[in-house]
Amino acid sequence: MIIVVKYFASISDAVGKTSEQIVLQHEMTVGEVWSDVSKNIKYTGKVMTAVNHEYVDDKHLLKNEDEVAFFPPVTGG
Amino acid sequence: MIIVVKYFASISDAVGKTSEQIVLQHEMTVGEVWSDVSKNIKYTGKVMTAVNHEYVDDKHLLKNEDEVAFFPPVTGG
Amino acid sequence: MYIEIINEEFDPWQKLVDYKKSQLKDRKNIGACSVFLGTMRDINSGEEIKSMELQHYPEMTESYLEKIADNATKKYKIIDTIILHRVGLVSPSDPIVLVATWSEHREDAFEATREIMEALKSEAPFWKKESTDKGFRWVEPQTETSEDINEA
Amino acid sequence: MYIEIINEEFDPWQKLVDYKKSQLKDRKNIGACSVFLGTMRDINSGEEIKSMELQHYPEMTESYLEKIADNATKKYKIIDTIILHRVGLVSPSDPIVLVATWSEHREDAFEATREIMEALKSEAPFWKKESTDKGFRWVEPQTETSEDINEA
Repeated sequence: MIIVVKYFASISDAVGKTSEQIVLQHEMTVGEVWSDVSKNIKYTGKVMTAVNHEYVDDKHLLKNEDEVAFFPPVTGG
Repeated sequence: MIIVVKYFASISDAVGKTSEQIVLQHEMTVGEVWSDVSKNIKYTGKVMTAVNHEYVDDKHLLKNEDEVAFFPPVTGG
Repeated sequence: MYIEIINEEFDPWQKLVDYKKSQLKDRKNIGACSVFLGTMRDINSGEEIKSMELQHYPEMTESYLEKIADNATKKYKIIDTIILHRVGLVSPSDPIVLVATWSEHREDAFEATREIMEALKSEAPFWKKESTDKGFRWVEPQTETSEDINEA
Repeated sequence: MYIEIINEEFDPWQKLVDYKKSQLKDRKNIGACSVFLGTMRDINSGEEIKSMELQHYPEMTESYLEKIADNATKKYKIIDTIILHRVGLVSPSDPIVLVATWSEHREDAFEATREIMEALKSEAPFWKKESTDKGFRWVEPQTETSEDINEA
Protein backbone atom coordinates (compact mmCIF):
# COMPACT_ATOMS: atom_id res chain seq x y z
CA MET A 1 0.00 0.00 0.00
CA ILE A 2 1.43 3.36 -1.03
CA ILE A 3 0.37 6.83 0.08
CA VAL A 4 1.43 10.38 -0.74
CA VAL A 5 2.13 12.61 2.25
CA LYS A 6 2.14 16.41 1.92
CA TYR A 7 3.47 18.91 4.46
CA PHE A 8 2.68 22.61 4.62
CA ALA A 9 3.92 25.79 6.26
CA SER A 10 5.83 25.36 9.55
CA ILE A 11 5.36 21.58 9.44
CA SER A 12 6.94 21.47 6.00
CA ASP A 13 9.85 23.54 7.39
CA ALA A 14 10.22 21.14 10.34
CA VAL A 15 10.05 17.97 8.24
CA GLY A 16 12.36 19.49 5.64
CA LYS A 17 10.23 18.50 2.66
CA THR A 18 6.91 19.38 1.05
CA SER A 19 5.85 15.84 0.08
CA GLU A 20 6.96 12.22 -0.04
CA GLN A 21 5.66 8.80 -0.97
CA ILE A 22 5.46 6.27 1.83
CA VAL A 23 4.96 2.53 1.53
CA LEU A 24 2.83 1.13 4.33
CA GLN A 25 3.53 -2.48 5.30
CA HIS A 26 0.13 -2.82 6.96
CA GLU A 27 -3.08 -0.80 7.48
CA MET A 28 -2.40 2.41 9.41
CA THR A 29 -4.34 5.38 10.73
CA VAL A 30 -3.26 8.94 9.90
CA GLY A 31 -2.33 9.33 13.59
CA GLU A 32 0.12 6.42 13.29
CA VAL A 33 1.62 7.87 10.11
CA TRP A 34 2.09 11.24 11.84
CA SER A 35 3.83 9.53 14.78
CA ASP A 36 6.24 7.92 12.32
CA VAL A 37 7.03 10.95 10.18
CA SER A 38 7.26 13.39 13.11
CA LYS A 39 9.51 11.18 15.27
CA ASN A 40 12.65 13.25 14.77
CA ILE A 41 11.29 16.74 14.20
CA LYS A 42 10.97 19.72 16.50
CA TYR A 43 7.34 20.68 15.72
CA THR A 44 5.23 20.78 18.87
CA GLY A 45 2.14 22.74 17.75
CA LYS A 46 -1.28 21.49 16.76
CA VAL A 47 -1.59 19.40 13.62
CA MET A 48 -4.50 19.43 11.19
CA THR A 49 -4.90 16.41 8.94
CA ALA A 50 -6.67 16.01 5.61
CA VAL A 51 -7.04 12.87 3.51
CA ASN A 52 -7.88 13.40 -0.15
CA HIS A 53 -8.60 17.06 0.69
CA GLU A 54 -11.12 16.36 3.44
CA TYR A 55 -10.43 16.91 7.13
CA VAL A 56 -10.14 13.67 9.11
CA ASP A 57 -9.28 12.76 12.69
CA ASP A 58 -6.34 10.71 13.99
CA LYS A 59 -8.22 7.42 13.76
CA HIS A 60 -8.97 7.69 10.06
CA LEU A 61 -7.77 4.47 8.35
CA LEU A 62 -5.73 4.94 5.19
CA LYS A 63 -6.33 3.26 1.83
CA ASN A 64 -3.98 2.66 -1.07
CA GLU A 65 -3.07 5.84 -3.02
CA ASP A 66 -4.54 8.18 -0.42
CA GLU A 67 -3.15 11.71 -0.31
CA VAL A 68 -2.49 12.62 3.32
CA ALA A 69 -1.70 16.21 4.34
CA PHE A 70 -0.28 17.42 7.66
CA PHE A 71 -0.37 21.12 8.38
CA PRO A 72 -0.48 23.63 11.24
CA PRO A 73 -3.66 25.54 12.08
CA VAL A 74 -4.63 27.67 9.09
CA THR A 75 -4.20 31.46 8.97
CA GLY A 76 -5.89 32.68 5.79
CA GLY A 77 -8.33 35.53 5.34
CA MET B 1 -45.38 81.03 21.75
CA ILE B 2 -45.10 79.90 18.16
CA ILE B 3 -43.95 76.54 16.82
CA VAL B 4 -43.41 75.03 13.37
CA VAL B 5 -45.02 71.63 12.83
CA LYS B 6 -43.86 69.33 10.02
CA TYR B 7 -45.66 66.24 8.72
CA PHE B 8 -44.15 63.46 6.65
CA ALA B 9 -45.21 60.53 4.50
CA SER B 10 -48.63 59.00 5.28
CA ILE B 11 -49.19 61.47 8.12
CA SER B 12 -48.59 64.37 5.76
CA ASP B 13 -51.13 62.78 3.37
CA ALA B 14 -53.67 62.41 6.20
CA VAL B 15 -53.21 65.94 7.53
CA GLY B 16 -53.22 67.33 4.00
CA LYS B 17 -50.15 69.52 4.48
CA THR B 18 -46.42 69.22 4.93
CA SER B 19 -45.97 71.94 7.54
CA GLU B 20 -47.73 74.71 9.40
CA GLN B 21 -47.06 77.33 12.06
CA ILE B 22 -49.09 77.00 15.24
CA VAL B 23 -49.49 79.57 17.99
CA LEU B 24 -49.70 77.96 21.44
CA GLN B 25 -51.73 79.89 24.04
CA HIS B 26 -50.02 78.06 26.89
CA GLU B 27 -47.22 75.52 27.47
CA MET B 28 -47.96 72.25 25.74
CA THR B 29 -46.38 68.82 25.34
CA VAL B 30 -45.86 67.32 21.89
CA GLY B 31 -48.50 64.74 22.81
CA GLU B 32 -51.04 67.50 23.36
CA VAL B 33 -50.13 69.16 20.06
CA TRP B 34 -50.58 65.82 18.27
CA SER B 35 -54.01 65.36 19.87
CA ASP B 36 -55.00 68.77 18.53
CA VAL B 37 -53.67 68.46 15.00
CA SER B 38 -54.83 64.86 14.53
CA LYS B 39 -58.37 65.41 15.83
CA ASN B 40 -60.06 65.18 12.45
CA ILE B 41 -57.75 62.92 10.48
CA LYS B 42 -57.98 59.25 9.65
CA TYR B 43 -54.42 58.23 10.59
CA THR B 44 -54.42 55.39 13.13
CA GLY B 45 -50.85 54.05 12.92
CA LYS B 46 -47.90 54.66 15.20
CA VAL B 47 -46.49 58.19 15.37
CA MET B 48 -42.83 59.11 15.81
CA THR B 49 -42.07 62.59 17.11
CA ALA B 50 -38.95 64.71 16.80
CA VAL B 51 -38.35 68.19 18.23
CA ASN B 52 -35.54 70.16 16.61
CA HIS B 53 -34.46 66.95 14.84
CA GLU B 54 -34.13 64.84 17.99
CA TYR B 55 -36.55 62.08 18.93
CA VAL B 56 -38.72 62.93 21.97
CA ASP B 57 -41.58 61.25 23.77
CA ASP B 58 -45.17 62.47 24.21
CA LYS B 59 -44.39 64.32 27.43
CA HIS B 60 -41.71 66.54 25.93
CA LEU B 61 -42.58 70.18 26.74
CA LEU B 62 -42.35 72.62 23.83
CA LYS B 63 -40.48 75.94 23.76
CA ASN B 64 -40.93 78.99 21.56
CA GLU B 65 -39.77 78.46 17.96
CA ASP B 66 -39.41 74.69 18.32
CA GLU B 67 -39.66 72.63 15.15
CA VAL B 68 -41.91 69.65 15.83
CA ALA B 69 -42.16 66.76 13.38
CA PHE B 70 -44.80 64.00 13.29
CA PHE B 71 -44.15 61.02 11.08
CA PRO B 72 -44.97 57.33 10.71
CA PRO B 73 -42.40 54.61 11.50
CA VAL B 74 -39.45 55.05 9.16
CA THR B 75 -38.73 52.72 6.23
CA GLY B 76 -35.34 53.70 4.85
CA GLY B 77 -32.40 51.48 3.98
CA MET C 1 -16.60 59.89 8.48
CA TYR C 2 -18.64 60.74 5.42
CA ILE C 3 -22.43 60.96 5.10
CA GLU C 4 -24.22 61.79 1.87
CA ILE C 5 -27.86 62.00 0.85
CA ILE C 6 -28.02 61.47 -2.91
CA ASN C 7 -30.86 62.66 -5.11
CA GLU C 8 -30.00 60.73 -8.28
CA GLU C 9 -28.81 57.29 -9.35
CA PHE C 10 -25.29 56.63 -8.06
CA ASP C 11 -22.53 54.05 -8.35
CA PRO C 12 -21.96 52.86 -4.78
CA TRP C 13 -18.74 50.94 -5.53
CA GLN C 14 -17.18 53.88 -7.36
CA LYS C 15 -18.04 56.12 -4.41
CA LEU C 16 -16.50 53.60 -2.04
CA VAL C 17 -13.31 53.28 -4.07
CA ASP C 18 -13.00 57.06 -4.48
CA TYR C 19 -13.42 57.63 -0.75
CA LYS C 20 -10.90 54.92 0.10
CA LYS C 21 -8.37 56.39 -2.33
CA SER C 22 -8.77 59.99 -1.27
CA GLN C 23 -9.23 59.60 2.49
CA LEU C 24 -7.76 56.27 3.56
CA LYS C 25 -4.86 55.79 1.18
CA ASP C 26 -2.19 55.87 3.88
CA ARG C 27 -4.07 53.93 6.57
CA LYS C 28 -1.99 50.77 6.46
CA ASN C 29 -3.44 49.57 9.75
CA ILE C 30 -6.72 48.73 7.98
CA GLY C 31 -7.25 44.98 8.04
CA ALA C 32 -10.98 44.78 7.48
CA CYS C 33 -13.71 46.50 5.53
CA SER C 34 -17.35 45.50 5.91
CA VAL C 35 -19.81 46.84 3.36
CA PHE C 36 -23.55 46.60 3.08
CA LEU C 37 -25.41 47.62 -0.06
CA GLY C 38 -29.19 47.76 -0.09
CA THR C 39 -30.84 47.79 -3.51
CA MET C 40 -34.47 48.11 -4.58
CA ARG C 41 -36.29 44.83 -5.22
CA ASP C 42 -38.94 44.57 -7.93
CA ILE C 43 -41.30 42.59 -5.68
CA ASN C 44 -42.51 43.52 -2.19
CA SER C 45 -45.23 41.74 -0.21
CA GLY C 46 -45.98 39.69 -3.32
CA GLU C 47 -46.63 42.65 -5.62
CA GLU C 48 -44.55 43.97 -8.50
CA ILE C 49 -43.12 47.39 -7.77
CA LYS C 50 -42.66 49.65 -10.78
CA SER C 51 -40.85 52.45 -8.96
CA MET C 52 -40.55 53.94 -5.52
CA GLU C 53 -40.30 57.42 -4.10
CA LEU C 54 -37.90 57.79 -1.21
CA GLN C 55 -38.83 60.77 0.95
CA HIS C 56 -36.88 62.04 3.91
CA TYR C 57 -36.69 64.84 6.50
CA PRO C 58 -33.88 66.92 4.98
CA GLU C 59 -33.02 68.99 8.05
CA MET C 60 -32.79 65.89 10.26
CA THR C 61 -31.50 63.09 8.05
CA GLU C 62 -27.83 63.88 7.74
CA SER C 63 -27.32 64.80 11.39
CA TYR C 64 -29.17 61.67 12.45
CA LEU C 65 -27.01 59.44 10.25
CA GLU C 66 -23.95 61.14 11.75
CA LYS C 67 -25.23 60.26 15.20
CA ILE C 68 -25.71 56.62 14.17
CA ALA C 69 -22.16 56.49 12.76
CA ASP C 70 -20.80 58.18 15.90
CA ASN C 71 -22.45 55.61 18.13
CA ALA C 72 -20.91 52.73 16.19
CA THR C 73 -17.50 54.41 16.20
CA LYS C 74 -17.64 54.79 19.97
CA LYS C 75 -18.79 51.23 20.58
CA TYR C 76 -16.38 49.46 18.20
CA LYS C 77 -12.76 50.08 17.19
CA ILE C 78 -13.53 51.74 13.86
CA ILE C 79 -11.01 53.59 11.70
CA ASP C 80 -13.60 55.21 9.45
CA THR C 81 -17.16 54.84 8.19
CA ILE C 82 -19.33 56.13 5.36
CA ILE C 83 -23.08 56.12 4.87
CA LEU C 84 -24.63 56.96 1.49
CA HIS C 85 -28.42 57.03 1.11
CA ARG C 86 -30.52 57.64 -1.96
CA VAL C 87 -33.67 59.80 -1.98
CA GLY C 88 -36.10 60.69 -4.77
CA LEU C 89 -37.50 58.42 -7.47
CA VAL C 90 -35.90 54.97 -7.41
CA SER C 91 -36.23 52.08 -9.90
CA PRO C 92 -35.83 48.33 -9.31
CA SER C 93 -32.14 47.32 -8.93
CA ASP C 94 -31.11 50.88 -8.02
CA PRO C 95 -28.78 51.20 -5.04
CA ILE C 96 -30.55 52.69 -2.01
CA VAL C 97 -28.05 52.57 0.83
CA LEU C 98 -24.36 51.87 1.19
CA VAL C 99 -22.70 51.52 4.60
CA ALA C 100 -18.98 50.80 4.86
CA THR C 101 -16.74 50.59 7.91
CA TRP C 102 -12.99 50.08 8.12
CA SER C 103 -11.21 48.61 11.13
CA GLU C 104 -8.08 46.71 12.09
CA HIS C 105 -9.90 43.47 12.89
CA ARG C 106 -12.90 41.95 11.19
CA GLU C 107 -15.09 41.67 14.28
CA ASP C 108 -15.34 45.46 14.69
CA ALA C 109 -16.13 46.15 11.03
CA PHE C 110 -18.75 43.39 10.87
CA GLU C 111 -20.54 44.50 14.04
CA ALA C 112 -20.40 48.23 13.27
CA THR C 113 -21.80 47.91 9.73
CA ARG C 114 -24.57 45.68 11.01
CA GLU C 115 -25.50 48.02 13.85
CA ILE C 116 -25.44 51.08 11.62
CA MET C 117 -27.83 49.35 9.20
CA GLU C 118 -30.19 48.24 11.97
CA ALA C 119 -30.26 51.75 13.49
CA LEU C 120 -30.73 53.32 10.05
CA LYS C 121 -33.65 51.00 9.29
CA SER C 122 -35.48 51.69 12.54
CA GLU C 123 -34.57 55.33 13.23
CA ALA C 124 -33.35 57.35 10.23
CA PRO C 125 -36.17 59.56 8.83
CA PHE C 126 -36.77 58.01 5.40
CA TRP C 127 -40.08 56.78 3.97
CA LYS C 128 -40.80 54.67 0.92
CA LYS C 129 -43.83 55.09 -1.30
CA GLU C 130 -44.20 52.29 -3.81
CA SER C 131 -45.86 52.48 -7.20
CA THR C 132 -47.67 49.29 -8.25
CA ASP C 133 -50.32 48.49 -10.87
CA LYS C 134 -52.93 49.29 -8.22
CA GLY C 135 -51.51 52.72 -7.44
CA PHE C 136 -49.31 54.12 -4.71
CA ARG C 137 -48.80 52.75 -1.22
CA TRP C 138 -46.60 53.70 1.72
CA VAL C 139 -44.30 50.90 2.80
CA GLU C 140 -44.93 49.62 6.31
CA PRO C 141 -41.91 48.86 8.46
CA GLN C 142 -41.49 45.13 8.93
CA THR C 143 -38.99 42.97 10.67
CA GLU C 144 -37.01 40.60 8.48
CA THR C 145 -38.99 37.77 10.01
CA SER C 146 -42.40 39.17 9.23
CA GLU C 147 -41.28 39.95 5.67
CA ASP C 148 -40.30 36.32 5.28
CA ILE C 149 -43.67 35.18 6.58
CA ASN C 150 -45.46 37.48 4.14
CA GLU C 151 -43.62 35.95 1.27
CA ALA C 152 -44.04 32.35 2.29
CA MET D 1 -21.17 30.88 -7.08
CA TYR D 2 -17.66 31.94 -7.97
CA ILE D 3 -14.41 31.01 -6.20
CA GLU D 4 -11.00 32.27 -7.30
CA ILE D 5 -7.50 31.87 -5.92
CA ILE D 6 -5.46 34.80 -7.21
CA ASN D 7 -1.68 34.80 -7.52
CA GLU D 8 -1.14 38.53 -8.10
CA GLU D 9 -2.41 41.88 -6.85
CA PHE D 10 -6.09 42.34 -7.72
CA ASP D 11 -8.79 44.98 -7.55
CA PRO D 12 -11.51 43.43 -5.37
CA TRP D 13 -14.16 46.07 -6.14
CA GLN D 14 -13.63 45.80 -9.89
CA LYS D 15 -13.97 42.02 -9.63
CA LEU D 16 -17.15 42.45 -7.61
CA VAL D 17 -18.66 44.92 -10.06
CA ASP D 18 -17.71 42.75 -13.07
CA TYR D 19 -19.26 39.65 -11.50
CA LYS D 20 -22.43 41.52 -10.60
CA LYS D 21 -22.74 42.91 -14.14
CA SER D 22 -22.05 39.65 -15.94
CA GLN D 23 -23.84 37.17 -13.66
CA LEU D 24 -26.48 39.02 -11.66
CA LYS D 25 -27.61 41.76 -14.01
CA ASP D 26 -31.19 40.53 -14.27
CA ARG D 27 -31.67 39.45 -10.66
CA LYS D 28 -34.08 42.18 -9.63
CA ASN D 29 -35.03 40.31 -6.47
CA ILE D 30 -31.67 41.25 -4.92
CA GLY D 31 -32.26 43.58 -1.98
CA ALA D 32 -29.04 43.14 -0.05
CA CYS D 33 -25.35 42.64 -0.66
CA SER D 34 -22.92 42.09 2.20
CA VAL D 35 -19.23 42.33 1.43
CA PHE D 36 -16.15 41.70 3.51
CA LEU D 37 -12.69 42.74 2.36
CA GLY D 38 -9.63 41.67 4.31
CA THR D 39 -6.44 43.61 3.62
CA MET D 40 -2.90 43.19 4.86
CA ARG D 41 -1.95 45.36 7.86
CA ASP D 42 1.56 46.73 8.24
CA ILE D 43 1.71 45.84 11.95
CA ASN D 44 1.00 42.47 13.57
CA SER D 45 1.62 41.55 17.22
CA GLY D 46 3.39 44.89 17.61
CA GLU D 47 5.93 44.38 14.83
CA GLU D 48 6.20 46.06 11.46
CA ILE D 49 5.53 43.63 8.62
CA LYS D 50 7.39 44.36 5.39
CA SER D 51 5.70 41.71 3.29
CA MET D 52 3.99 38.38 3.67
CA GLU D 53 3.91 35.13 1.77
CA LEU D 54 0.53 33.48 1.51
CA GLN D 55 0.87 29.74 0.96
CA HIS D 56 -1.99 27.34 0.38
CA TYR D 57 -2.82 23.73 -0.48
CA PRO D 58 -3.67 24.13 -4.16
CA GLU D 59 -5.50 20.83 -4.66
CA MET D 60 -7.70 21.41 -1.60
CA THR D 61 -8.25 25.17 -1.37
CA GLU D 62 -10.79 25.80 -4.08
CA SER D 63 -12.96 22.79 -3.31
CA TYR D 64 -12.87 23.64 0.38
CA LEU D 65 -13.98 27.23 -0.27
CA GLU D 66 -16.78 25.85 -2.42
CA LYS D 67 -17.88 23.70 0.47
CA ILE D 68 -17.89 26.72 2.80
CA ALA D 69 -19.96 28.72 0.30
CA ASP D 70 -22.32 25.76 -0.17
CA ASN D 71 -22.90 25.47 3.56
CA ALA D 72 -23.81 29.16 3.83
CA THR D 73 -26.10 28.92 0.80
CA LYS D 74 -27.94 25.99 2.36
CA LYS D 75 -28.28 27.65 5.76
CA TYR D 76 -29.38 31.10 4.55
CA LYS D 77 -31.55 32.35 1.70
CA ILE D 78 -28.69 33.37 -0.57
CA ILE D 79 -29.03 34.32 -4.24
CA ASP D 80 -25.31 34.12 -4.99
CA THR D 81 -21.89 34.32 -3.38
CA ILE D 82 -18.28 34.88 -4.40
CA ILE D 83 -15.02 34.24 -2.57
CA LEU D 84 -11.72 35.63 -3.87
CA HIS D 85 -8.48 34.87 -2.03
CA ARG D 86 -4.98 36.05 -2.74
CA VAL D 87 -1.90 33.80 -2.54
CA GLY D 88 1.79 34.53 -3.11
CA LEU D 89 3.81 37.55 -2.01
CA VAL D 90 1.58 40.23 -0.46
CA SER D 91 2.44 43.81 0.58
CA PRO D 92 0.81 45.99 3.26
CA SER D 93 -2.59 47.37 2.15
CA ASP D 94 -2.96 44.63 -0.48
CA PRO D 95 -6.36 42.94 -0.61
CA ILE D 96 -6.22 39.37 0.71
CA VAL D 97 -9.79 38.12 0.75
CA LEU D 98 -13.11 39.30 -0.59
CA VAL D 99 -16.37 37.60 0.31
CA ALA D 100 -19.66 38.87 -1.09
CA THR D 101 -23.17 37.47 -0.77
CA TRP D 102 -26.40 38.63 -2.36
CA SER D 103 -29.85 37.97 -0.93
CA GLU D 104 -33.36 39.38 -0.86
CA HIS D 105 -33.20 40.50 2.78
CA ARG D 106 -30.28 41.92 4.69
CA GLU D 107 -30.29 39.37 7.51
CA ASP D 108 -29.33 36.50 5.18
CA ALA D 109 -26.51 38.39 3.45
CA PHE D 110 -25.06 39.67 6.75
CA GLU D 111 -25.08 36.24 8.40
CA ALA D 112 -23.81 34.34 5.37
CA THR D 113 -20.85 36.66 4.72
CA ARG D 114 -19.93 36.51 8.39
CA GLU D 115 -20.12 32.72 8.56
CA ILE D 116 -18.15 32.26 5.35
CA MET D 117 -15.38 34.49 6.75
CA GLU D 118 -15.30 32.66 10.10
CA ALA D 119 -15.16 29.26 8.38
CA LEU D 120 -12.50 30.48 5.96
CA LYS D 121 -10.36 31.80 8.81
CA SER D 122 -10.51 28.60 10.84
CA GLU D 123 -10.66 25.92 8.11
CA ALA D 124 -9.47 26.99 4.66
CA PRO D 125 -5.89 25.75 4.01
CA PHE D 126 -3.94 29.02 3.83
CA TRP D 127 -0.85 29.99 5.83
CA LYS D 128 0.85 33.33 6.29
CA LYS D 129 4.60 33.81 6.62
CA GLU D 130 5.51 37.35 7.62
CA SER D 131 8.74 39.16 6.82
CA THR D 132 9.91 41.53 9.56
CA ASP D 133 13.25 43.21 10.36
CA LYS D 134 14.08 40.14 12.43
CA GLY D 135 13.44 37.68 9.61
CA PHE D 136 10.57 35.42 8.69
CA ARG D 137 7.89 34.02 10.99
CA TRP D 138 4.79 31.90 10.50
CA VAL D 139 1.63 33.62 11.70
CA GLU D 140 -0.13 31.83 14.55
CA PRO D 141 -3.90 31.62 14.42
CA GLN D 142 -5.49 33.88 17.00
CA THR D 143 -9.01 34.72 17.95
CA GLU D 144 -9.99 38.36 17.54
CA THR D 145 -9.98 38.62 21.32
CA SER D 146 -6.46 37.34 21.82
CA GLU D 147 -5.22 39.60 19.02
CA ASP D 148 -6.69 42.54 20.88
CA ILE D 149 -4.98 41.48 24.08
CA ASN D 150 -1.63 41.14 22.28
CA GLU D 151 -1.95 44.67 21.00
CA ALA D 152 -3.07 46.28 24.21
